[in-house]
Amino acid sequence: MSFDPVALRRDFPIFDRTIRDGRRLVYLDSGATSQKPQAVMDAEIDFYRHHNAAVHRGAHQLAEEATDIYEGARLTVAEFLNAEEDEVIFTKSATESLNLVAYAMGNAKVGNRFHLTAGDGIVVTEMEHHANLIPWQQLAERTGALLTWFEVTPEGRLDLSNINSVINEKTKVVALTHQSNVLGTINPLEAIVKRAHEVGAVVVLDACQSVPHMAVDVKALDIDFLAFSGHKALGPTGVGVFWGRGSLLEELPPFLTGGSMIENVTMTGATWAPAPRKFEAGVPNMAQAAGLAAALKYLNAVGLENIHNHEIELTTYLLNKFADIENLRIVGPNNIESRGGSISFTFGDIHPHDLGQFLDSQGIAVRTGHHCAWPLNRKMGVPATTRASLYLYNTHEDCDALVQGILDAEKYFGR
Amino acid sequence: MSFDPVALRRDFPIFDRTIRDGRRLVYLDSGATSQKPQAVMDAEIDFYRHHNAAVHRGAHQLAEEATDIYEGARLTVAEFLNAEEDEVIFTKSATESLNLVAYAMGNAKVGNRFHLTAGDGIVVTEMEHHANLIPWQQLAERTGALLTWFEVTPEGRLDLSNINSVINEKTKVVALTHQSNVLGTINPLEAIVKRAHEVGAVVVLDACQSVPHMAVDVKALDIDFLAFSGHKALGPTGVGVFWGRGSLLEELPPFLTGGSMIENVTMTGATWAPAPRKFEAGVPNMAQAAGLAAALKYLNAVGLENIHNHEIELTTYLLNKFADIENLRIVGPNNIESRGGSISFTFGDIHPHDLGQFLDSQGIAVRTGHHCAWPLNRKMGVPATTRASLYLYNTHEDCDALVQGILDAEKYFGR
Amino acid sequence: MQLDNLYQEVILDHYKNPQNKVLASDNDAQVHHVNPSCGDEVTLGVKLDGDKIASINWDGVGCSISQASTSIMSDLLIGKSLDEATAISEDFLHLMQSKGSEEGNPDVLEDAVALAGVSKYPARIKCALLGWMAFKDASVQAHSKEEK
Amino acid sequence: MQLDNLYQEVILDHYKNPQNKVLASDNDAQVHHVNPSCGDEVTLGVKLDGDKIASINWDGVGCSISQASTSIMSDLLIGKSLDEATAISEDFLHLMQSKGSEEGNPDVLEDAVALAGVSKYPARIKCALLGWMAFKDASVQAHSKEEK
Ligand SMILES: Cc1ncc(COP(=O)(O)O)c(C=O)c1O
Ligand SMILES: Cc1ncc(COP(=O)(O)O)c(C=O)c1O
Repeated sequence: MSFDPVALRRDFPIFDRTIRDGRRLVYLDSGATSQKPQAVMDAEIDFYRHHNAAVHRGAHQLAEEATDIYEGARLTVAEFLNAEEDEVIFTKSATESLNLVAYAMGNAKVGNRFHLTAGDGIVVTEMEHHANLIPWQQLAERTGALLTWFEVTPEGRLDLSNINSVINEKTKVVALTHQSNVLGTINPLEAIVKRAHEVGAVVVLDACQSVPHMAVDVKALDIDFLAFSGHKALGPTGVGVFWGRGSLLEELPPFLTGGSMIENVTMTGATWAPAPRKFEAGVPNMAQAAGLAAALKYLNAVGLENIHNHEIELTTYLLNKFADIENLRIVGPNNIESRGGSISFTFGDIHPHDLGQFLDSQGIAVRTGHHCAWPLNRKMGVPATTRASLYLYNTHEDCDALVQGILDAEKYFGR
Repeated sequence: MSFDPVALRRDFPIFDRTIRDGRRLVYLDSGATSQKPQAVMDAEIDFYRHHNAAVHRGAHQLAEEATDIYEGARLTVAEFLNAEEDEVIFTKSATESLNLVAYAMGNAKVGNRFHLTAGDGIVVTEMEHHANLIPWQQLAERTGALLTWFEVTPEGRLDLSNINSVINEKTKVVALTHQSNVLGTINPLEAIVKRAHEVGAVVVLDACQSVPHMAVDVKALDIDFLAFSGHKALGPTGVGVFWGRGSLLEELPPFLTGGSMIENVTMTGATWAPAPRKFEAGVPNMAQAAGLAAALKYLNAVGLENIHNHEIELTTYLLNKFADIENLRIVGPNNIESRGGSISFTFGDIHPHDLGQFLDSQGIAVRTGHHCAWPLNRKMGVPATTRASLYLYNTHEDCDALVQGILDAEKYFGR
Repeated sequence: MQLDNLYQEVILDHYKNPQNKVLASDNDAQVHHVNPSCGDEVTLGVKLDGDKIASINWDGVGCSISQASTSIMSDLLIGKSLDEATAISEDFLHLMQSKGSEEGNPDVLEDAVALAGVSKYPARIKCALLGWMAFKDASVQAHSKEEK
Repeated sequence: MQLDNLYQEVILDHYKNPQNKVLASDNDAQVHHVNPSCGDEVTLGVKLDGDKIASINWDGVGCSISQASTSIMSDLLIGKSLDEATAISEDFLHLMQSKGSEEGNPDVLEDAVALAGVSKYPARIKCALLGWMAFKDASVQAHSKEEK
């Protein structure tokens, strides 16, 4: 199958609509959330129309069918990540997944390998999304552990020069993003994972911006925990994934407690079911899990390598065009080496909000602001940026529209 | 409008399907999850097809529309509960809502009114769902607070005879269910709320089984926090509501941390946005919030009083029929006084699993087991029960099918 | 009726007259297992005679499937060697996972083939396995105790 | 073009030549406000002369709307009484919430009516209000200090 984004767009009903006075929708905000193919909506609706019942809880036919669909979705996610079925936990979002692991560690008692005390270390990076920063700040505060971080270079790369002192014998957790949602930088995991495991620390990967865009194999990466959001991967809102190495999930205490995650309950205490149940309290987001499975199947059918190559091609194209625009400063790597299709930039003294508003008037959707990575913005010396983020349905035409929009904005605000 | 469940059923596409060898679907498991009207599916799909974007985060038209829909859904929920808009927080489920308040209290520091220490008291009841029991057990364990409870009488009512000693000067939280998902009992809140407030405790209401079935007015009830699940109220899976009194939400620390819930973030710390944002980290379940709003509008259009009356009528009808079946023991109140349409029972020595399986073969969906209220089951002296739970789309025909099914099961297993 | 595949005569017989359902006091190991999704419980003891299973005895509450399956299992495995018991248990597990595509070998599983129909009812498989899992657990404990 | 409603000439003028954008050192109160969804920041000081606003001075980074709105506000409110300023601020808030249905009273709001177009862009209303909210906060602080 040759890759044809124009043909793919037909699978996404939203592209039938227009923006502001009948303009074509140029959607360059997939880093915030992706659009959804019809197949994903169909999977959610099929669940409600034909199989809706509470999973694991009924001995009737609807409950059996619902359970089959839900557990089938778990298998699809597991295969997508090259993980084991029982290692996949459905959450509501990557934010919940990351809070899950941080809170669960906070619940670990003395003797448990995840128990943290004053003196222990938690390592993050300066390019983390708030979702992979604040939960660790909070965990550090609750346990007395010390939060330290890898710095970011002016080019927008991790500075690993001091890796052996940042990750040291005290380190218990290293949490970092696979791909920066601001800079587009894809982080080199091998050295970090190796060093982390050397000192007995676990590696938590925020894969929000990688899983939708390139093949992620948890076994090959040799990481310990991973989080991503369905809605950025063509899936429904309201569903995320938390993956953990099986042996570690056994020891990790639960986070949310309630129905279906227990082994036994009395008025004074409870014991837990094995993973994944232990981490899925309550009636789960069944229709959304079904929708996410449909999304991952869609991505597989298109081919993650095709998608990745397409994004690399468009990113290269845009980076080249941007290089020719005076006063446009790319915040992040300005070459295609180890970077994905999130391009943040500033443009002269037109504030990103104003630029974004002008682009919107042309039908072009970008994101402006600090992109939930405020410390990174400060480090890069920019209060805010404009970000264009690409996905499988974007075309050269979209890129050209953006470039033209930027040039027109200059005229508009220069008047 | 006269209330006609047969006409209403046409709004629920699942009733077009059949069960096991072409039998009519008799769905008596709404206590676990309700079926969905077409309007709810349409609202979710409309969001994805026409308005999908990350709320609060973009200055483009789709983001504006998505924000309008999402905030509009919040307003719908607020009006439904007679609450203020900023008091409504979207979660993934009641389970998350209840964990939210328990964990958030656990996060309260010295000086905060929610800060708990050894000696403080948390009060629950023996009829709680695991979702409103285990989070409090865990909070008690983390803080050293003492967990105590109201007992349940053999008739399945709360024993409030010792209310003034159970809720005492040490009590900080009273968490209880509005309506038992097993017994059907509707709890008398007035005395409990009055006593709780007298000693300065807050009241957390698990309204999972009441909000879908009768008008719940948080101001009239004078409670402090409330939780319910969308999926039991005709809404989508993957969405729940946490409501809190505005002044209390100001003081309650956040639970999940991450994007969109912050005021300022540095590498070493963060400050929080005001409620509801403070409690909604990450890109929210936007399509599901839209679906929930559609569900509540549907309930309003049918009329909660009509629904409540209909359920009372069917429950009375079933209780009467059940009274005539030998060896059938109702677990819970056997009269209609202060009870809803969840009827749990045992039947001779046919184990609930076997009864449920037989009923399933007749197209009748009930739930069997401990219904996530294991301590209550033990208290009532039954390892498991069969539960029929009614909703607006059930009919006398459904009740008759259940009664016939029970009688036929006796023949089947007696062979 | 389709349901008759599930509730075979043999199953109802064992349910009404469960075998070995009296806990002994001199077991080498005794375990308590529950099915948390429904509350079924079984307490099961094992006594070994060298490598041979001298006794399986149990008590419990639960549905006809869990009770009959435990009863059938105890009848079937008493007198077998631990290795034989393991092989039979694996055969039974395999049958339960067959989604109705297999009938089970009566030479190996004897009465337990009557449980083949359970494999078509995913929610009931755990019921059928409850006693078997308890046996597995108890026999491993009993064996390791003997080795010491 | 529709966008011209948002970016009126007056706004771009104030953006390019912001008024009172030099922080004074002798304010009665000074506050720092941010718009957490985009990172816009304003530091704003107020000096009172009895009941009269003697000075509003500020510094900040942000988009044309937040900068121009703060500049316009400072021009408009300096010299007014606290009560007048409150009334004008309420008028402005009302205009921002009007979803494009109102034009604003130029007798009261003067240059600030140029911001009427913002009310059609919900994501920008917070930009337009940033400076006004900072003023409200600072003036309350300054007033309560004076009362002591
Ligand atoms: C009374 C009660 N509380 C809490 C819950 C938990 O709701 P959910 O599983 O949707 O989170 C339920 C339903 O399972 C319930 O019936
Ligand atoms: C890198 C990264 N991490 C975490 C998140 C949080 O994801 P969500 O908001 O879906 O929970 C996002 C997206 O907002 C992201 O880009």
